[in-house]
Amino acid sequence: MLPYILRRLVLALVTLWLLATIVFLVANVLPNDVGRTILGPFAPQETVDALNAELGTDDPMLAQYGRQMKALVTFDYGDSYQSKRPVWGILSGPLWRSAKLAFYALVMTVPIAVAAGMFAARKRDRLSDRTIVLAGLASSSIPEFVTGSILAVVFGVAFGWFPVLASFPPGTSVVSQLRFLFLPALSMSVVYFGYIARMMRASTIRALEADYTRTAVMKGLSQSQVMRTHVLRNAMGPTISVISVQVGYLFGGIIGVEKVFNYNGLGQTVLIAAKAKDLPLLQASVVIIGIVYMLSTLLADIVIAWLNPRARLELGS
Amino acid sequence: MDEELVSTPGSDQVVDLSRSGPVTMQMTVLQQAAVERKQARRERWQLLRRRPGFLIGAGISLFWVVCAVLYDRITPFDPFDDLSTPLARPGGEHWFGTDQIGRDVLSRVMAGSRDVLVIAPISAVISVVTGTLLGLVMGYYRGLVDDVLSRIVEAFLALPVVLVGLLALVTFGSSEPENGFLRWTLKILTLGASEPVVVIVVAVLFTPIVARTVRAAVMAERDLDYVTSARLRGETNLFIMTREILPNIVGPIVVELTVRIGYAIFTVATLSFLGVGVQPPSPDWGLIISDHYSLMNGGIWWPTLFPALAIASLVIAVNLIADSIQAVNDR
Amino acid sequence: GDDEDADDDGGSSGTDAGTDTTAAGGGSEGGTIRVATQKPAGALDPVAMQDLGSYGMLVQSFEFLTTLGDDDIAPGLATEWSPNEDGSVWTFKLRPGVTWQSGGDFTSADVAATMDRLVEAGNSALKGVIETGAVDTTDPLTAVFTLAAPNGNFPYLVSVFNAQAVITKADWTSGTTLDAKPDGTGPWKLESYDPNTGARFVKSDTYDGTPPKLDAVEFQFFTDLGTQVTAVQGGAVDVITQFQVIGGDALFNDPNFNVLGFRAATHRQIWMRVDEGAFADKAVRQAVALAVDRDALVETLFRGQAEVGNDHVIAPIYPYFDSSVPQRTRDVEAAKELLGGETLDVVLHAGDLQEIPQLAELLQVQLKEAGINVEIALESLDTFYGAQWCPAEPAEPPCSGAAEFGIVDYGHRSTPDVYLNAALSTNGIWNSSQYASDDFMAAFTEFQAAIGVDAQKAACTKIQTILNEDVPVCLPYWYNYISGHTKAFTGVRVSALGQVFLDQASAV
Amino acid sequence: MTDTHSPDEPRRSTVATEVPPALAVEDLEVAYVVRGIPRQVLRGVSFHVAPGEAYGLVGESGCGKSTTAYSALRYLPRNGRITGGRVLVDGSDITSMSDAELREFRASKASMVYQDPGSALNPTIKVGPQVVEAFRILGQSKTEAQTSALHALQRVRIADPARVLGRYPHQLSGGMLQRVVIAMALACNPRLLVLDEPTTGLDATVEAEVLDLVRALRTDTDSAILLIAHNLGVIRSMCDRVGVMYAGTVVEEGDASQIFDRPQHPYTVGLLRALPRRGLRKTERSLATIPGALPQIGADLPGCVFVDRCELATHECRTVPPPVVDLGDGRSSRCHHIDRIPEIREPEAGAVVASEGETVLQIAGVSKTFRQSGHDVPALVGVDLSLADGETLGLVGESGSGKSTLAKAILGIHAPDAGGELTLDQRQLATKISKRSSDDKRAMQIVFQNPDSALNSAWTVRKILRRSVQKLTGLNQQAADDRVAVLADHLRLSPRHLDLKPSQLSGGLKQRVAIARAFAGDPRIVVCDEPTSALDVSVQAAILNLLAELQAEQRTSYVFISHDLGVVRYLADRIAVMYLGRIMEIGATDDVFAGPHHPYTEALLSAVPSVDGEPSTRIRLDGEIPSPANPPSGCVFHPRCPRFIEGTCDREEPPMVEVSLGHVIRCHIPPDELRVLQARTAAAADATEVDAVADSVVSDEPR
Ligand SMILES: Nc1ncnc2c1ncn2[C@@H]1O[C@H](COP(=O)(O)OP(=O)(O)OP(=O)(O)O)[C@@H](O)[C@H]1O
Ligand SMILES: Nc1ncnc2c1ncn2[C@@H]1O[C@H](COP(=O)(O)OP(=O)(O)OP(=O)(O)O)[C@@H](O)[C@H]1O
Ligand SMILES: [Mg+2]
Ligand SMILES: [Mg+2]
Repeated sequence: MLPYILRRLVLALVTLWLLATIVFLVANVLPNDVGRTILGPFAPQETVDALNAELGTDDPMLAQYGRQMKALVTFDYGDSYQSKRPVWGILSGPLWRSAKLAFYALVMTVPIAVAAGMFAARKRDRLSDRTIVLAGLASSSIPEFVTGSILAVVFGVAFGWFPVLASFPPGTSVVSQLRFLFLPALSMSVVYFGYIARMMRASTIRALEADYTRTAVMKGLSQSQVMRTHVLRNAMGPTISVISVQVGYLFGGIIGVEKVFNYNGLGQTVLIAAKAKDLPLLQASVVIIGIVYMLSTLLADIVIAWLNPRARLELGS
Repeated sequence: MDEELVSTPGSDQVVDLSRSGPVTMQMTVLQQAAVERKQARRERWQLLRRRPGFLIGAGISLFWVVCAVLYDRITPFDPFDDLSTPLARPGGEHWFGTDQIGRDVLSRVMAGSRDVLVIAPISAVISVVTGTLLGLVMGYYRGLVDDVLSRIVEAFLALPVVLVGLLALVTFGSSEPENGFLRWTLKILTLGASEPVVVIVVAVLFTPIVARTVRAAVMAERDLDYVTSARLRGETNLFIMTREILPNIVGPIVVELTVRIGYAIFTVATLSFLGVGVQPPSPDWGLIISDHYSLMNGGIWWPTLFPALAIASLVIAVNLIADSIQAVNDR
Repeated sequence: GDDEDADDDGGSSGTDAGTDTTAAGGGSEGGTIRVATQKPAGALDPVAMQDLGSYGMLVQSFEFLTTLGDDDIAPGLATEWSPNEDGSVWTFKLRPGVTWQSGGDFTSADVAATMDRLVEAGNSALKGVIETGAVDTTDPLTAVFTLAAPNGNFPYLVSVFNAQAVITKADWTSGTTLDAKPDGTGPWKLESYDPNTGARFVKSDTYDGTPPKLDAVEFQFFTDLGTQVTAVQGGAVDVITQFQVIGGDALFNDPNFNVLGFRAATHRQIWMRVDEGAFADKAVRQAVALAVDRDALVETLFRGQAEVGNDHVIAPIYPYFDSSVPQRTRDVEAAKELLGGETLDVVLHAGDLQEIPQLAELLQVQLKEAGINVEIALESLDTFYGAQWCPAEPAEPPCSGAAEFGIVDYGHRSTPDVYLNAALSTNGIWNSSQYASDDFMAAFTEFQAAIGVDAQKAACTKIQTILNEDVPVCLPYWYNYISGHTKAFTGVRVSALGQVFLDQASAV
Repeated sequence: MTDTHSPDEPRRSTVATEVPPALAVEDLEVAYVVRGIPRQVLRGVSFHVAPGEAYGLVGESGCGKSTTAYSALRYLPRNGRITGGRVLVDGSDITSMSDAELREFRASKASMVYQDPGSALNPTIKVGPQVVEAFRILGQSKTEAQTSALHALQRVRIADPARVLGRYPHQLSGGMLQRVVIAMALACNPRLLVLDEPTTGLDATVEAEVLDLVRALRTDTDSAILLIAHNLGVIRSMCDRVGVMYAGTVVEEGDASQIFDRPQHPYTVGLLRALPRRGLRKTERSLATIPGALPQIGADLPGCVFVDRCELATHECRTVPPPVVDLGDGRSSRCHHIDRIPEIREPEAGAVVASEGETVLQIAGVSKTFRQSGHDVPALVGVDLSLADGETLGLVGESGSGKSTLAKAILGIHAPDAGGELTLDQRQLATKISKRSSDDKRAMQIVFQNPDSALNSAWTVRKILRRSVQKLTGLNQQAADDRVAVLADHLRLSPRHLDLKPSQLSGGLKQRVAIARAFAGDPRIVVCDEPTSALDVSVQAAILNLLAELQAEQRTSYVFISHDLGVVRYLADRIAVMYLGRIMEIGATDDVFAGPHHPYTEALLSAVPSVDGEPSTRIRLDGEIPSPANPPSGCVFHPRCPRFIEGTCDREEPPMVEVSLGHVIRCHIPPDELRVLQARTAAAADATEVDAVADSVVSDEPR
C-alpha cells in the first residue's frame, strides 16, 4: 500500500509539472502584455516597460519558465502581478471558500444520491426507478447557474428563507455559514445528484447481478440485508471514483455558481487571473486545483482499496 | 458496455454443423440463421419503438432537428430582426415573450437549436476521435507510453474548464483567426461550423475523458487471443490497433459519443454563460440565458427559463435515446 | 428629441451628481451601511487606478481640492479658487486645520507632491494640462497652479470628476496603495480590505468636518450586476453604486428602493476610421449615422433613462451645449442614397460591457435596413481594449491600428475636454477613428481658451456642427447614471464616477 | 488399468414411497423474455429427487440445466418467468410462496453451489463474516455462529479454519473457496442441495477433492442433491439417478450406470458415443458426432425436440410429441423409436495412422521467468523437448504448471530467458516473434481454448481467413480468396459461413474457423491450447476428428494441451507431464498410461472420474500447486508426493530416468520399484476403492 501511495505521489508530481507547463504555455499565448494589462491602455509605454522589467515579464520565455518551475518546486509564487500582494495570501481565502462549498455540496448530495441510486436499482424498470432516473437526468441537464438563479430568486428573494449571497461577513458562526452557503451548495447538488445517482444505480445493478449477491440471497437474507452488507460496498467503488473526479471540478469549475451567489472561490480567481495574465496567481491557483484533483482521486483509490481488498492487489502491482 | 460486444445468449447463434450433417440441412440451417438475424434486428427495433423513453427522446430530438433545419421557415417571427416591445410577457402574440431587445423568445429558442445541433455533435465527434486515438495508444502500448500520456491526460482533466475556454477564445479570437492556415485547419476540423473555437474548446475538454474510457476498453481487448494471433502472423502494431482492436470497441465508443453529445450541449451553454462561448447575435441557448438570467429577480423569467428548458429537453432526449438503445441491446 | 424631452428622468435635475433628498436631516446615529460595488480591478494606487471600483474606495478616505456640490463643484480641500486673466494660472486657498489620519497637517506640499505624481503617471485628464512642478508651495495654505495652456475648466480637473486627483500625503510614492498604507483627510478610515471580497471603513477621528452619523461603511465587491440586484432585493446590501436599466428592471419596480438617476455625460461612441477602409468616405459614415434609430435605442436599452445623441461629444447637460444644432434623425432612404444603392459588409467590434452587446445587436438590425450588413465581434474587455480599440502597442500616431468600426464606452466628465482632446484631436491618445480635422482643432482651441458660458457655447456650436457633419464617431445616446439605495437609509450622495459619499448618510 | 468394467449397482433405492420427494419438478415450463418476447426454454420438465438421493442432470450446453436448477430455488434471472408447472420442495410449492416464505425457505431448506467459486463470495468481505452470516440467519447468536462457522469449515476439511475465516476470498484458491461455499450451503442442513457445475473450471485434482468432499458429506446429511455437470464422468461417479435433458425437456431418465451403459434415447446414445471412452485412440476409430445443433430458445417444437438431429427421425417424430416410455426400474425415455436404438451406426473405424518422422522442432534448456511485483516467477525451468514431423505431443499438468507458457515460448509470444534454444528444421529460431522470418512465422500457429476471444468478432470469417492467408503466404488477393475457399472446404465450412461474423457462429464452428486460420499458411507445427475444453462433447468429437484428419493429410505436428486425459489419450502420440514449469514425465501415450508412471502422473490419472464406471485408484494430492515464485527444494513435487522419500526427495534434484525407449521419468524412485508400488495400488483399487484421506466416505459405498 505504502509503495503504491508513494508511486502515485511521484506520478502526481509529474502531472503537476505538466499542468504548470500547460498553464505557462496557455498564459503566454494570451496576447496582452502584462504591464499593459495592469496599467491599462492609458499608461505611457515607458511606465509599462518599467513594470514589465520589474515583473520580469520581458525576460526570455525560457527564463520565465524557469522561474515558474522554481516556484512550483519551492511552492513560493511570490507576489501577484496585479495586486502586488503575496499569492498565497490572495489564494488562501478563495481556496478555503471553495473547499467549504465543495464539501458542503458533497455532503448534501452524496448520501441522497447514493440512496436514490440504490433504491432505483432495486426497483429497476418500475415507476419509481424511472422517476428517479428521469429526475436525475433532468436535474443534471439544467446548467447550475440557471438552477442557482432560480433558487436565489425563489428561496432568497421571494420567500427570504436563505441569504441570496453566499459571501458571509467575517466572524459568522458556522451554523449561519451553513445558511449562507445553502443555496449555492443546493444548486451544485442538484446538478450532481443526477450524475451520482445514475452512476450508483448502474453499479448497484451490476452488484445485484453478481454471483455473490445470488449467494447472499440464497442464504435467505432479506433484501435490505443483502443491499446493506453485500451490494453497497461493492457498488460504492465506481461511484466513489466518479465523485473524486468531480471534486476537482467542484473546486475549480463552479464559476457559474460563484458568479450567481457572488462567492469568491477559486473559479473566479482563476478567471480573473487568466484575464489579467497574472501568471503567479494563475499558476498557483491551477496548481492548487490540480493538487486537489489528484489528492481526491488518490484518496478515492485508497478508499476503494479499503472497501474492496481485490483492488488492493491491483494497487500493489 | 461489454454486453454489446457479446451476442445475447440464445439469440444470434447459428447452428453448428458437423461433418456428417447432410448438405441440404446445412443450407436450411444457414438460411434460418440469416432469417433469425434479420428477425432479431426487427424485434430489437420493435422493442425500441415500444419503449416510451425512446419515443419521447426521439420525438424531442426530431423536433429540434426540424427546428434547426427549417427554422427560417417555421418560426413565428424572425429570430434576429423582428423587434417589438422588449421583455413582453409570454402570451398573446409572443408565446414565450420577448427578450430585452424585443425579439421573440420562442423564435430564438427554435433557431438556437441550429448552433447547438451543429456544435455539440461535431465537438463530441472530434473529442471521440482524438480521445479514441489517444486511448488506443495508451491502452495498447501500456508501459512508458501509457504512463506519459496518462500524465498528460490527467493534467488536462485537472485543468479548470474556464481556463481552457478563455485560452481558446483569446488565442483564436472570437471570430475566425486571421492566419489563413489556422483558419482553414479550424474550418476543416469543425466542418465549417459557425463557432469553430467553441467546438475546439469542447473537444479539448472531452478528449481526455474519452481517452480514459477507450483506454480501459483497449486494455480489456489487447490481451485477448485474437490480438496474439494477429501478432503471430506478423501484423504491425498500427494494424492491430486500428483494424483489429478498434472495430471491437466501437460499442463503448458509440455509447461515449452519445453521452458526450449530451454533455457538449451543456458545456456550450456554460461557456456562453461565462462569456467565452458562442457570440451574439446567435440565438444560442446558453447565450440567451447568460444575457437574461440576471433579470429573473425582477420577475422576468421567460427569456431564461425557456432556453434552459430547451437545453434540458435536448440533453434528456439524447440520454433517453442512448439509454434505450443500451437497454434494448442488453436484453 | 431635444433638451426638454430628455429632462423627465427619474432622478434629480440636470446635474451630474445625485443626492437623495427624500428625508434630509433626521435619521438616527450609528449603524453600518453596506454598499455593493464593482470589484476594484487592480491595486488601490490612486494615480494608477482607472475603474469605478477603485475610485469608490479612494474617495472614502481622501478628498479633492474641489468636490461634489449640489449643482456644481463645491469647495473641498480648497475653500476658494480663482484664475488669472487668461486662465493659465489658478490659485487655490486650502482649508486650514486638516490633519492626516497618519498624523501631520495637510499643506500645499501635499498638493504639489500629488500633482507631480499624477503628471508622472500620466494617467488622468491632467495629462498635458500641467507639467511637473506646476504647483507653487510658498504658502502652506495656498496652492498656485501654473498651467501649460490656458484652461477655463481647470477646477473641474482637480475635482471628484477627475478621480485620480485625490490629494494624498507627500510621503506617498507611485505604487503606494490605500490598503498598504491607510491614510486620508476624509471622514472614513480604512479598517480592512480584501481585494476579492470587500472593504470596511470606520469613522475617522481626525476628520475636521461634521462627523458622519454612521459608524462604519462596508463594501462588498461584485462582478455581476444581476447578483447585485438580487443582493439588494434579498436584503444583503443597502446601496448599489451603479446599475443599468438593462438588468436593473427589478429595482425600478421595487417600492422599497430609492433610485438615484441623474443625467450625465456617460455615452458610447461608435467610431469609424476616417483614414482607410470602408468608412474613409464621409458619405458612408453619414449613412451609418442616418440608419441608426436613436429613439428606439433609448427606449429599448434605457427605458427612457437616456437622451439621444447627435454625433458630437457636447453633452446636453453642459451649460454651453447648443440645442439649436439640428438633431439627426433616422432616415433609411437617405442613408441608402448616400451609399449609392450598394451594400456594405463590415465587422463591428465591441467589448462585453453593460448594454453594449445589445446595442451592437440592435445596430446590426437597424443598419441592415440601410444595406449595411454588420457582423458582430464581441470580445472580453481585455481583448477588446488590447487589440481592437487603440491597441496596446500602437504605431505612430497614437491609437492607430484600431479596428475600422467599433463601440467604445466613455464615462462621465464634467467638461468635454477629455472627449475632445483624447478621442477627437489629431494625435489624440484615444483617437480610434484617426480623425484629423483642422477646423475641428481650431474650434477646440477656441473652446479651451474661452472663458464664460457664452464664449464656450459659441465654440461648442462650431464643434457640434463639425462633428455632426464629419461623423468620425456616431454618438447615439447620452444615458443617465443610475444608482440607488434602500429606503432604510437617507443622505446618500453619489457621483457619476462610482463615488458614493456617505458622510451625511444615516439610517431612517 | 483394466479394460473390464462392472456396471455399478444402483446406489440407493429410490422407491421410498411414503416420504415426499425432497424435490419434485412437475411439468415445469419456463420462458425468458428476450427483446420483449417470452421464449420458452423449459418445455415441461418433470422429475423427482428423493431425500438423500443424488440426481444428475446432463445435456449439451444451453439445454436448460441451469434454468431448471434456478427454478428449483425460484431464483430465475430477471427476465425469466415460470409459465407453467410446479416445483415442490419437501412438499411445499415454491412457485406460490410469498417473499417472506421464500426467504425462510432459502434460509432453512435449500442451498445452492455453482460454478466459479471465485465470484460466489463477496470480494469485499472476509470469509468469516460471510460464513457466520449463514448461521446468524438461522437465529444463532453471534458467538454461536462464530463457533458454528469454525465447525462448518472443519466439516469441509479445511485444515486451518480460523486462518481461512480471516482471509478475503481472493486470497484463497478456487478449491478452497468452493469448500467454503459448500460449508455455507450446508449451514442449514438443507433438504435440497443444488450443485450447478460445482467443479467446472477447477483442476482435475481439485475437482476430485471437492467431489470426494460432497460424497462424504452426503453420508452425514440427509440432503437430496441435484447435480449438474458437463463432465459425464463426474455425474456417473456422483449420482444415483440421471436425467438427460435436451431443449428444455428431460428425454431420458434412469439409474446412472444404466443410462451410461445402456442408453435408451438416440440423444443419450450420441452423447456417449462422442466421448473417447475406454482408452480409445485415434488410430482405432474416429469419434461419433451428433450433427446439427440445439434449437433456439423459444423455437416452436411441435414434435420430438430432438428430431432435427436424430438419425431415426420419421415423419411422426416431426409432428407428434413422443410419449414418455416407462422402461421399468425407474427408467423412462421420450422416444417414438426406442426399439430402433441399436440401429444407430457406430462411426467408421480407424481414421488415422500414427506416423513417425523427422524431428521438426527441438527445444533445449528453455526457461521463462516472469517478473511480477518485484519477484521472479520462473514459470518454465530448463525444458527439453523434441517434436517429430506429423506427431502429436500432448501436454498435461495441473493449472499453472506452465503448459501455456511453454506453448507461448515456442511460438515466440513470450521470449524465453537467454540460454534456451529453439531449432526448427535444424535452423536456430529467433526467440521473439518480431524477429522471426515470415517463413518461421508461418511454420508455427496456434489454436486457442476460447474461440470467442480468439477470433476478431468485428470481422467476417472470410476476412479473418483471407488476412491470415495473405499475411502468411504472401498470396495476392485473388489467390488468397481461392485458398480461403479451399481451407473452408477442408474444414467443412460452407461458403455462406464465410460471410458471417463469429458471433453468429456456434462454438464448434468458431473453433473450426480458428483451426482454419491456424492452417492458413500450411504450418509445420500447430499448438492447440485446450482447443475443446469450452465445447460440448459432440462438438469436441467433431473437432478432434478434424484435427486428426488434417494431421494425417498434411503431416502437421501438434502440441496439444488439455486437461482432459481422455482426449489427450485419444489424440496424442506422445505425452509430456508438466509440473511447476518442469517436465516430470514424457513418453509414448501408451507407455505413459500403462506405467510405471511418475507419482504425479499417477495422481493425475487417478483423479479423473470415469464415465465408464471404472474403479479408480484414488491417489489424492494434498495442498495446491506451489507458487513458482518459490519452488520447493529437491524434487519440486515432493511436498505433495504420496511416495515421498524423506532425506532424498526434499534435498536432491531427481534424475531423468528412462523407463523404456523414449519414456522418461524425473523421479528418485527407480521405475521398477514404481511399477511394483503402482501395481499394488491398482490391485487394492480392484478390491475396494481406496480412499487415502477420507476413508469414511468409502466405507459405506457398496461395491
Ligand atoms: N437470462 C437469460 N435470458 C435469455 N436467455 C437465457 C438467459 N439465461 C439463459 N438463457 C438461454 O436459455 C437457454 C438455457 O440456458 P441454461 O443456462 O439453463 O442452459 P445450461 O444447460 O445450464 O447450459 P450450460 O451447460 O451452458 O450452463 C440457453 O439457450 C441460454 O442461452
Ligand atoms: N504474464 C505472466 N506474468 C507473470 N506470471 C505468469 C504470466 N503468465 C503465466 N504466469 C505464471 O506462470 C505459471 C504458469 O502459467 P501457465 O499459464 O503456463 O500455466 P498452464 O499450465 O497453462 O495453466 P492452465 O492450465 O491454467 O492454463 C503460473 O504460475 C502463472 O501464474
Ligand atoms: Mg448452466
Ligand atoms: Mg494454460
